[in-house]
Amino acid sequence: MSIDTVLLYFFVVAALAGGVLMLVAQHPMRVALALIAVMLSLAGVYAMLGVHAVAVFQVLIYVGAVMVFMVYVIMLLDVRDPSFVVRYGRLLVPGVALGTLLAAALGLGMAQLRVTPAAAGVEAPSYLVRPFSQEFLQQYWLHFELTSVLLVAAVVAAIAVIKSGRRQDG
Amino acid sequence: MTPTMNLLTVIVLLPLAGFVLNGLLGRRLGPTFVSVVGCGLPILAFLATLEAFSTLQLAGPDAALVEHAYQWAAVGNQSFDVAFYFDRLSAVMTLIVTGVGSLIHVYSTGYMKGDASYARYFAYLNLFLFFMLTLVLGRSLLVCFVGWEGVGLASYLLIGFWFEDPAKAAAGKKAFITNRIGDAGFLLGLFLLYHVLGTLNMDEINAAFGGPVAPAVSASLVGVLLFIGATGKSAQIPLHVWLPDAMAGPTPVSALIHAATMVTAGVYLVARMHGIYEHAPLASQVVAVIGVMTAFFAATIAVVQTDIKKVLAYSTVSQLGLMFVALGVGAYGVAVFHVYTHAFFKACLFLGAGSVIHALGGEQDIRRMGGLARRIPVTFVTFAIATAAIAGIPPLAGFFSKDEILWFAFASGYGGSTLLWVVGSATALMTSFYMFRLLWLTFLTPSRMSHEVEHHVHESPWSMTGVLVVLAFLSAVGGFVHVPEFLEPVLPLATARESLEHYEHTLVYVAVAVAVAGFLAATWLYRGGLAKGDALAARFPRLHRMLGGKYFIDELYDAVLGRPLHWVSDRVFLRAGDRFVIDGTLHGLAATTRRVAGRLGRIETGQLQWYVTMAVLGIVGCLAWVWRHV
Amino acid sequence: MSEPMLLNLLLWLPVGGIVALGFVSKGRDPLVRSITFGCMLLQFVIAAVLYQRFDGLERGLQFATDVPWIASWGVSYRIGLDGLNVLLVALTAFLGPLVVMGAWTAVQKDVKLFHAMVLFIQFTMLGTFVAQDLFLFYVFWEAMLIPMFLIIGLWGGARRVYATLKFVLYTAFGSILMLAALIYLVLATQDGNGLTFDLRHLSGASLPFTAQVWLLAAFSLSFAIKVPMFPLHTWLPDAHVEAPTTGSVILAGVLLKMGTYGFMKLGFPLFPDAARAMMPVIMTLAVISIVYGACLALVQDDIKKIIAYSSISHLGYVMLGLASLDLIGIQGAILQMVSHGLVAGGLFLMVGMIYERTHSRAVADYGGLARILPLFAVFFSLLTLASIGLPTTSGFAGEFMALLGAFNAAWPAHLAGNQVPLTLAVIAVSGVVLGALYMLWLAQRILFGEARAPHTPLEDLNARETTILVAIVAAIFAIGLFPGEPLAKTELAAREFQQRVLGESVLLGSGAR
Amino acid sequence: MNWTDVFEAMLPEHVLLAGLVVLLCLEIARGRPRDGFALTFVTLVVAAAAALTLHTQGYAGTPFPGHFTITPATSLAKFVVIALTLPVVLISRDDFADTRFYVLLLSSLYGACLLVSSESLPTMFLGLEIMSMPVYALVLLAQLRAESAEAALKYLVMGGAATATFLMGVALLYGWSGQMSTGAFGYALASSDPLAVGGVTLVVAALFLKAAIVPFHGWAPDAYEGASVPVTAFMATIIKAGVLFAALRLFAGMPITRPIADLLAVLPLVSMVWGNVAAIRQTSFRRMIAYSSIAHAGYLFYALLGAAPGRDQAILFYVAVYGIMNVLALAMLPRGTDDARNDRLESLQGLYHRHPYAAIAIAVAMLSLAGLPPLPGFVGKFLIFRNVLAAGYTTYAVLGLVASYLGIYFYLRVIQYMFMNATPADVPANRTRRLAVAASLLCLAPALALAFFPGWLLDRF
Amino acid sequence: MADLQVLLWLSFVLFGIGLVGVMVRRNALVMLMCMELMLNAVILALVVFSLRTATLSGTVLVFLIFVVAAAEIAIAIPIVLMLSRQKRSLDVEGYDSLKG
Repeated sequence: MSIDTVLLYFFVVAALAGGVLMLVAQHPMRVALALIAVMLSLAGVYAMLGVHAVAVFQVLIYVGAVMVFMVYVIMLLDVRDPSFVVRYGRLLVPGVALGTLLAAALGLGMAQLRVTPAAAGVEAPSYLVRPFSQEFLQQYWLHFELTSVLLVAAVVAAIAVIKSGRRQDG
Repeated sequence: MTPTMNLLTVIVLLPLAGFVLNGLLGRRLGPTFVSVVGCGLPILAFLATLEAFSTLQLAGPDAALVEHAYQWAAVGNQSFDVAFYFDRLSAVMTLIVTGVGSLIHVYSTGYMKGDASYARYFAYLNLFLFFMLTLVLGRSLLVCFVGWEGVGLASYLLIGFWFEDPAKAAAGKKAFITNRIGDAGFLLGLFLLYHVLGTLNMDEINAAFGGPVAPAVSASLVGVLLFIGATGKSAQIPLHVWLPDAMAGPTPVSALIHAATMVTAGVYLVARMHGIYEHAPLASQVVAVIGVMTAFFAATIAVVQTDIKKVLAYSTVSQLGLMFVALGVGAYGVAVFHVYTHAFFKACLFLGAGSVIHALGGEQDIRRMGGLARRIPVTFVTFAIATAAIAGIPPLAGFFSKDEILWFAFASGYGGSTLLWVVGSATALMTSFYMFRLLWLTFLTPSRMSHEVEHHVHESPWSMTGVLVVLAFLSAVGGFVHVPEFLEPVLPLATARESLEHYEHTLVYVAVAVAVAGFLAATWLYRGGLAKGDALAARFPRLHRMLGGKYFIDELYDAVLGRPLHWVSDRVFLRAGDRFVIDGTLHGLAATTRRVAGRLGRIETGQLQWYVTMAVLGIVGCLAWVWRHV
Repeated sequence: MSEPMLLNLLLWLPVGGIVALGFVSKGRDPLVRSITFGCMLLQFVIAAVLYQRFDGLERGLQFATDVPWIASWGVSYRIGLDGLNVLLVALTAFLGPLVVMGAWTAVQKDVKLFHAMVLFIQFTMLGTFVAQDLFLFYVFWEAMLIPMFLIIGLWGGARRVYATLKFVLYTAFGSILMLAALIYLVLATQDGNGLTFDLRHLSGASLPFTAQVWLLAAFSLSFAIKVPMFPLHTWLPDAHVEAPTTGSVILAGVLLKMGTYGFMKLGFPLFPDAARAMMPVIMTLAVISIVYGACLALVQDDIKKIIAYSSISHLGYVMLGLASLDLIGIQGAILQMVSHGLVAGGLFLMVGMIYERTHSRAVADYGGLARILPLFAVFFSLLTLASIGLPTTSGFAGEFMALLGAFNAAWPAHLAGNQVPLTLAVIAVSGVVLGALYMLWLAQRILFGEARAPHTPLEDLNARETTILVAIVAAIFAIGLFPGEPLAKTELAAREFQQRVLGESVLLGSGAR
Repeated sequence: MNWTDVFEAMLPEHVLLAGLVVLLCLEIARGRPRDGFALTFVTLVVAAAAALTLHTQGYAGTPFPGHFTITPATSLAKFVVIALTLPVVLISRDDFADTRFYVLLLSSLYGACLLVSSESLPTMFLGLEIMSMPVYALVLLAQLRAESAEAALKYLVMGGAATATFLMGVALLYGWSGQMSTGAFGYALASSDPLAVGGVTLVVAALFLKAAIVPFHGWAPDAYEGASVPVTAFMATIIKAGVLFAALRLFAGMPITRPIADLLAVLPLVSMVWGNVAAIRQTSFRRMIAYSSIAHAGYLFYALLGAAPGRDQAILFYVAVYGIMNVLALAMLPRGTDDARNDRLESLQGLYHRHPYAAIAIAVAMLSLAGLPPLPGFVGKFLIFRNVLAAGYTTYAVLGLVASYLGIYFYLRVIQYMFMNATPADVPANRTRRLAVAASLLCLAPALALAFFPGWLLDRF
Repeated sequence: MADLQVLLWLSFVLFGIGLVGVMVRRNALVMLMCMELMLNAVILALVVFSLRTATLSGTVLVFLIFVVAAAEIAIAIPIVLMLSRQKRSLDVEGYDSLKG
């Protein structure tokens, strides 16, 4: 049992723990931190698997951008809100049951198939940044462009929402 | 068969023209026009009939004139034709219809003078003649049926002529409905004949049944079915109930339709279809029995009636019964003979009664009459003659026909029996009794009229009395024309059983004796007025009530048919069936849908997390299902 | 003008009328009325010409048009006259102008929409009759709901919304299943060269027995609702009572015939084997309808309801005649359809006329009208007599032949030991009595007795109303006295129908096994 | 790769994009209100024309092999989607002052176009997102009523869940086949490998979520009611169309077998019944339309049961007709300051006597949605059930028809309100708006055309 | 090399947890974060499969997901903020003024 494996499993457990923590933590801030933990440990997993590109961007985009934004928002909201003190809605039991059922369904569905790395015959591509970027910009540059459209739309949408929110107040 | 120049069609159409003219223009052009058209055209028809009759005579005894008017409808190779058929039987009937018809039209001009709907009256009367002629002249049962229903309509209209009185309108409806019941039977018989023989022409049907190969249908069944029709039209048990009520109509109508012509249509039909009955002993038996029962019971009722027209009505029913007895025992000619004599004296009686009512300003109850003999002599004399005739006093017309009927009832080789004869004679006895009772109470006994009525009494105009005289004369001498022989070629007579030949004369004497006995009884009871009669009635109260109530047949029918029908229709069909079961189910479904809709609305709680949960539920469900069935 | 064009003109004229109405400015009601009336009249003329030129001895369609419509699934605009529909087309076109005249003064609200709807429904009804393509037929059949929904719902009585929804939902349910069956049928009869909705092709095809039964059941449901046959009739009284006069006339006059026509044109010929098997059921239902309708008419106290239920009873005769599968019976059924169209239509028009004067349809409110409104009474009694099938009226011709047909079918069965048909026939014949009973009772109650009306004085029928009624009565007697003329046009088609349905089965009438 | 090829092939998308950019520049340059309207309208017209010409030329090509493909069919679909947006834009003018609305509209439309001709799952994923994301904002943009934001959130969360589900499905498919092309989905239909089946199921579930099939429909009524009328129209037509076309791309011509067929038969059937029944009791017009759209989504997915060529035909025709009629109905609604009030069904009472034209137009729409001939809705219904029957699902077809029967009632109820009920006393007087009328004409003309000559559209397959 | 099976399961579990969070947590922001968690689970699955199938397109999709996730949050947060201002609360169960 190599050190890699130990680390990998460490990260797996960490991610799992973080997930569970997200459910049980009361204050959104804690939840946010738990989510960050999950993301980081997942990044670790990716790194362990050698998919460095993903690992890097996971940290940069997700933790770096998204979660920071999120934490910021949480901080500027007041804490006396009922949803801060009462954790769960009335659908706790069925919700949990269904969630487990879903995970179980997926898991059991996959039970019999063994997911293993590609057979030795196939030369596995390297997941380093360079080859990845090449692939991306050769095969998927349409999508690359499309993401820009998406982002534009998103930005406009966000602005529109905020503006209309103002209009509503004032 | 000899062709003619559309004479028969003309005969039929003349009254129709009268109907149209009077119906459309009558009200504008006034009573004189109406009277001229209304009487003129029937008389023309009568003359035309004579013309046709002479042609027929030349053509030979068993000849027949046939006229094909037009093809009503054709389906496949089969065709329904409107054709007219004129042999000696139809000749006699046509003569009666047009002849007596014309007379009564004339009479009506006097009787109905000044009535608000004079034109309408004559229009209806002409319409009736039209249909009646269609009935007797029609060659095919279909045409006959057209006339058959048509006369029903006419009688409906005329009975309800004074429709403001609900009772009269109701009477008309009752007549029509009762007839319809009979007609249903008629129709069935007609269908059956058509289905088996493929034709509706009466002559061909008769021929078919007479033919070497018997048709593939039991003659008795057909016979009975047709006879059901006859019972409706000719007011035989059990469908006799309408005729007495029909007296609601104007008296000339009662004379024409409900005495002389229409009610005898049943007799005509059976006689016309004799080809069937000759081969249907069973059916004939039924006819005879029904006939004799009707005759007897009607007579018993007539004995206690106090309404002058009701008495005559029941006597008509009973006479018709006698005719059916004759038909039942195969003496078709004799039946027609009685139709013929009966037409005269019964018409005379009704018109006389009309004259009386006319004189008394509408009074119809014989208990409030009497002593009219001197006040309205012509009416009295004619009425007396007719009474004698119907009572069967020789040598008047009624005597001959009735005597022959009784003789055949007794001796016919085709179902004659002593029992028939006994009951028949009893009927004759009662007939003579109640007729003379009527005569006494109306004309001879001291007056029981209220004062102002008595004051108004006057003899009717010549247009009425003249007609009375003519009819009285006919009912006196009519009997000497021996119709049965005349009809022999077309209507074979049943042969009497040799074993009984020698009774013939005895029976004649018995018949006379019966008539006289009736006369004497009536005289003894009623020449002093009502007292004795009432006393007698008081002696047997229940019997009297029963007879007075006409055996409560109407009430029975209402209880057995009328009310249940309404009850079922209303309670079972309408409330239970339509409203409760059918609509109830539908409304129930609708309500359920709305309730479900409400439930579904409540599922849409507005809780975002619930929506997510539903979705997840869906996903899990899908996955589970798919993986179970993959 | 070429003859097919003539038929197309007849069909599309109402649409033209609607377009024309579109240009009429608001509030010019007289113009609206005259345009509509003009359309109808012209249509009637065209129909008369077509009827005259129609040759009863010629097989197949006449004045036929056949243009591909939706090529990719073999739907085409395929119309034409044949023996089965020629009379109904004539009837529809005949009633058209009368309906408009009848509504001349009665309708004052939303006149334009009203007349547009009347034209629309005329269009759909004619289309249903002349369509020779299953898809086209269904389109017209179903489209008819829309104008009727509005006519009842907008200009109807107090409970009009309930009535009209009931009518539409009832009918739509039937046609939904018919749609399924229709698609199934077309797919099942699909052959090498793709789908087709051509009725000639379809009625030539032969399906397995069970399939036939299911399909016929689906079609029958829809037709039986329209007829209506017991126990699917409860929409009719409500619809009739709540509908405005025009609605009732159209309903009774033409719409109900669409059901019987459907049976005759589609139901039986498309699925002959199943039809033979189901005959006893249909016959029974028909006879039940006859008696049931009559009995219910007996206990109604609303004039319109009485006539409505009488329609149920009369159409029972039609179904009986058809189900007899006897030539005379079929012919009688066709005749009875036309006759009922005239009689019931006329009666409803008359009810409308009196209602316009007194705003009451309750039998109890009237009495002795023969004294107050003599002319009205004359026509009403004439129509009454026609309705009870008195000889010389069209009612008699139809009923007589239908019953005769039923009997012709029943007797052999009886000889063969199957008593059911005979019993039914006998009951049907005695239904005649009931018919007389309720109609005469109605006449007695409103025409006779002492004079009584919601408010007097009432003016008698005016020239316009008289014209309408004269036309109808004339037609009634024309058919009653000379039925041979129309029957000659339908006979060939009737025989083809009979042969198609009977197929090989020789046992006439005992279609049951 | 050939640039001109790319240019021609994606012409409609490019036009939309260009319009979008120009709008943005305008916005940034000087935020003059209303600029957007005319420009957007022109953009849409040009784009539609482009799509139509591509279709009529029978242009076929793959500018981005394995990701993006153009065929006459896809061009036609694009044309339909873009053309449907025209009336929406027309009726939107009164509610939306700023260009943002149009930018969002165009970008969403752009996404829909992507979906129509996407050939790889990533493209489809981006298409879905580009299509839906602006709509989250659109829902609360008008701010005519307080609930808009809530509606937006619900829509967004459900949409997010849908995205996640879709991606998970894609992941499984990818794990099974190792490729990202829509073809993978097609093959997966045939396979019984748990990965494949699971992936297919999740993707289908995601589509159901987006198209609001029971039980994934929770968001639809709230979103429709909360959004403003034009946005509702947009959601009910374009979004649904996009999703359905995406489904067509995925199932492209592949036969559907059990157990997936069960999903595609049962859940749509349920949503037909559910939608039609639940609509009966609604008092808000848009909410009623939402439920009706749930039912119609059911019909649309039903069509997938049919065999390949008829399937596309049916769905395209149905989407077109259904969209036209929805927009028509919503365009003619009485509009005014008080949205919540105008949205009540009661406010329609006696509409015929106030605005006959509007009433008749709405009536036409309702009857067509109810699927009564001679209106085109009937042809659509006919097509779908013909396919279902042809595919041998007789029972399902009959049940579906009966379910569609349930719907008739509430459509008729609207007509009853408009024609048969008296105008309530306090109904807000609102003028008929010229643009709305124009929009309605834009809908009525093709509606009538399709009613009398459905072949015009049908025979293009 | 480690057993990818476990990682796949992990991704499923995280996906489940994310869903549960969306279903049960009352705080709107927490809901959003749970959705992010779901996306992360998907990413994990994609990576696993891209290793399994020895192709890169999976990882490419991951990048697209990053973008989308960011965009989603960018729109979601303002909406939530608006709501919290409107309703004076982040409690999702309070957002039920549209129903029926």
